[in-house]
Amino acid sequence: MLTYFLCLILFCVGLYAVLRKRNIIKMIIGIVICEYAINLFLILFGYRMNGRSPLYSPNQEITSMVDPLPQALAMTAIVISLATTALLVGIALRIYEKYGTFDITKINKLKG
Amino acid sequence: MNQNNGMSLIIKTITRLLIGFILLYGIYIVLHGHISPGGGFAGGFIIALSYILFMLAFGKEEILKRVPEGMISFLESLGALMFLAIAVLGFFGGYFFSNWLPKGIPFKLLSAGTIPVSNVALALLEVSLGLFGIFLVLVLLKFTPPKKEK
Amino acid sequence: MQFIPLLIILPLGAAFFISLAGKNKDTVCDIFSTVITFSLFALSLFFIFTAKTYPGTLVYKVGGGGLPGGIVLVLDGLSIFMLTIINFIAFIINIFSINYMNRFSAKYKFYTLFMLMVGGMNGVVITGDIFNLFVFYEVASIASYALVAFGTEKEELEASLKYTIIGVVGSLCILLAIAFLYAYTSSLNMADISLSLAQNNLNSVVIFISVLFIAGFGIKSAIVPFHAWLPDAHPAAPAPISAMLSGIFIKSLGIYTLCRIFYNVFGMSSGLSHLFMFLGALSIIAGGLLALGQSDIKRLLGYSSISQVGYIILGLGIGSPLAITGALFHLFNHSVFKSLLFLNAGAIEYATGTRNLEQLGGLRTKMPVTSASSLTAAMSISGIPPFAGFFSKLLIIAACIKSGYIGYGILAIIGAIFTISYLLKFQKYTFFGQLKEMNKNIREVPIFMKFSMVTLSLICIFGALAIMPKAAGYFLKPAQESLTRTIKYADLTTQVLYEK
Amino acid sequence: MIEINLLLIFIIIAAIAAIELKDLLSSVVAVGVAGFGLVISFLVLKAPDLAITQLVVEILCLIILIRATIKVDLPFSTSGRWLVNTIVTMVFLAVFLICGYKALLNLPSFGNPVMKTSVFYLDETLKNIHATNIVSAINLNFRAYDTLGEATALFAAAIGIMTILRKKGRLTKEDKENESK
Repeated sequence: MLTYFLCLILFCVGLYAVLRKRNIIKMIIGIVICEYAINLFLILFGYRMNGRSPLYSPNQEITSMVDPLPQALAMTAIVISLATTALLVGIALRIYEKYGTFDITKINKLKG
Repeated sequence: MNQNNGMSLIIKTITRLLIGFILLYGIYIVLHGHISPGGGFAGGFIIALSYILFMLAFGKEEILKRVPEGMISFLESLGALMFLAIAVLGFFGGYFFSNWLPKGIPFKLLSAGTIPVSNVALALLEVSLGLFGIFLVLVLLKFTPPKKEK
Repeated sequence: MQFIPLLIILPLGAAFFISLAGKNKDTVCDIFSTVITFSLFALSLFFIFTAKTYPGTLVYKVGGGGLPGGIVLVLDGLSIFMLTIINFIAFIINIFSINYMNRFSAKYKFYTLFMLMVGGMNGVVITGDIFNLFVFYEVASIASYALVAFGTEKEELEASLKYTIIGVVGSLCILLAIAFLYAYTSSLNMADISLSLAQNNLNSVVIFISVLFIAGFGIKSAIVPFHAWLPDAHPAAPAPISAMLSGIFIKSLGIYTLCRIFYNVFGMSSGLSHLFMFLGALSIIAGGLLALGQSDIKRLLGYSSISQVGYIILGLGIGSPLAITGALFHLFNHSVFKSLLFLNAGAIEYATGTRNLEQLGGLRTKMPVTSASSLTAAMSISGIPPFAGFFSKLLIIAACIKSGYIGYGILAIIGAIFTISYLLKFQKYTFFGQLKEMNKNIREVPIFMKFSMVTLSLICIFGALAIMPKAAGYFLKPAQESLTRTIKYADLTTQVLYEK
Repeated sequence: MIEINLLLIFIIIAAIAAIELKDLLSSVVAVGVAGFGLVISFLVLKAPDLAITQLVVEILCLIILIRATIKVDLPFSTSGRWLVNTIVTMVFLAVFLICGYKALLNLPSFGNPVMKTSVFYLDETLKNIHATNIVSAINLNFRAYDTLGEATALFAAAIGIMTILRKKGRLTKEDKENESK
């Protein structure tokens, strides 16, 4: 239970950065940390005590393996998060080029 | 090659020696995705990272000469189209995405039906995305940001 | 049955193909994407009739795997209803963009992203697997993040950044909820999850997951506390994309998913339905009030979208069959007339180069087609009797009163008054009054733009026929039934799956 | 499983450092530290596929982020209502944590997953698919449709970045004339 709770704290650390920081790169870092926490959650939910990794090897009895499905889901989630992060960095750099800053309090063409 | 671009001679020499091994390792990971840990995603990125090493050692001009932008987006579309084609060919097995190739013997390289082929398609996509990351970095940093007051 | 995967294969294949071979061949891209969107529309019409002759739910097993391990595609009444709307509006908008997108560079990239967005939305609507829903949700979202910044000007980039960050936080909420759901039920198929949730009592896990889902999908459907991205993202995007976002994007990714999860998977509880009604009423009033103060056409329409989505959420919250019919009918109407209004705004911008209400006026004589179609849409949205919008609002308000929520009914009526006033403002400042000096020599927009606007306004006029009992039997009734029979969804799906 | 708790604490410290450090380059490096901590925890939790993928993705992410921030120095602005906003955020996060904790209490305890669906994969993979890496088999055979969506998401991101990077978004009159010539 402690393990799950620590993972939830990690998620909150990332969420804090997204909600509170006023710098685009810091917000992206917050999002990345949130994604770490979620991937770790998936793997923790699938872990079986004293389990084996989900790989067969020749000439060996199959004993208790950890849950392979969350690992597959986390793989998908990692790649999708990479895609969103890359897109965000692209937008952020383009904004830096136009405005000369990463500070979102100074980027205020739009109101409301 | 221009000696003035990129890093020092030692790094360039080592890079030239290493890059082949990194590429080979990436290809190994891709092709053995259904037998050992790894697969198309990881292997594709490893191949792309070898190019990043190349860029860091030799500078931007060299890599832009070898891998132009058009080729990257061509590879990207080709990888995606190939994966979709594998999926559509599954109709031969009766269903979208069915695994219709012969399954082979377990623990051999040519086994598990369409999985190795899909791995290759995914690897193409990943390689191009990795290269694309380089492109992102290169093109954007050519812009000079406007001067700040402070 | 065998044709269900085509709904995904066609748009994705088109996207990959256009990006591979479409560079500098704008005309080929135009024709190709129009053909694709039209065949998607024809395919969804085909499914309407197939589902009628085929009792129950259409189920397709991807890869032939079946339930425990594989992914299944499920087409029930609601999915087919959403599919038809999505593909019809996408087809019309595609025709509109043939002329409109000539103002921008790299048209083939626009078509690629457009096709990816359509594919993503189709994927969300037809899937029966919750993680697969998330994946296609991300595909559509990523395409829309990029499309909002298509013009690459300062405002557009800023709007896109704001939208992307809020959207990614929403996606994180959804992914976390899916992880918890998997840990709790050890399944990803929605029908299966629904069955195993029905065996357990309501406890803190289910509440936590529900809150995460409401936050995540609420961000996409722009219900009031989560609406901050919409008034920026809609004006910044090119007009066809604004129409797309407002007309179908927020509905298929926001409202459809909310319906599916809370009606078919979790099952509505009374607390949830009160929350929905409260949020809906809040959106109606807040969106309407904020829309009154705007001077940018697209911003006004954006706030109006928030307000109209409030009606749909209110209707869904009440939960009686009458209210759900009203809400779904309003969803259909709203996607037609709001896309039409955004296309009108695009046409005005195309002709005059501005969207500011204070610089417009008297365009009625110069742009007769735009003016007439916009008047039709405005009358329909504000609920003038013979138009479709009247019936849907009437159904929702009547359902409010019938179920005993008089207060919400009054709020909905006040919202309708707001709607009339801001649309009157839009009509008066744009098409009536004195023609400004700078707009003396504008011309009506090109033929394809006219065609799509006229088609949509015809739907506005004759849309009311969809509620006639005979037509509703094909279109609205199956959708409404798939929501009201809560547990039926799971039963039907699993029944079909285990039969073969 | 004391080691996984220790690793998590290490990751949390790195994450806090990453969001609180004043220098952007240092904070990107701190994210890298957290990411490598994550790779090791994946290895400890018996997920080698994921560890490899995360490692490689991490490196690519770091390179992009470092190159993005290397020349940038930033003044950090603290607006007037800094204290109020921070307190509000903290209270929100505290409520979130408490609710999350209550929810976690009802989940199956750590180390004992339900594995209703996964038994199917464990049985089928070697028997019918003849693959030995189960995660690969799930990704590319049983749930290959997901992987199609994931590949499409990557493709969309790449096309999206290329779209955003265009030098000129709108065509002016002169551009159109040049084109028609």
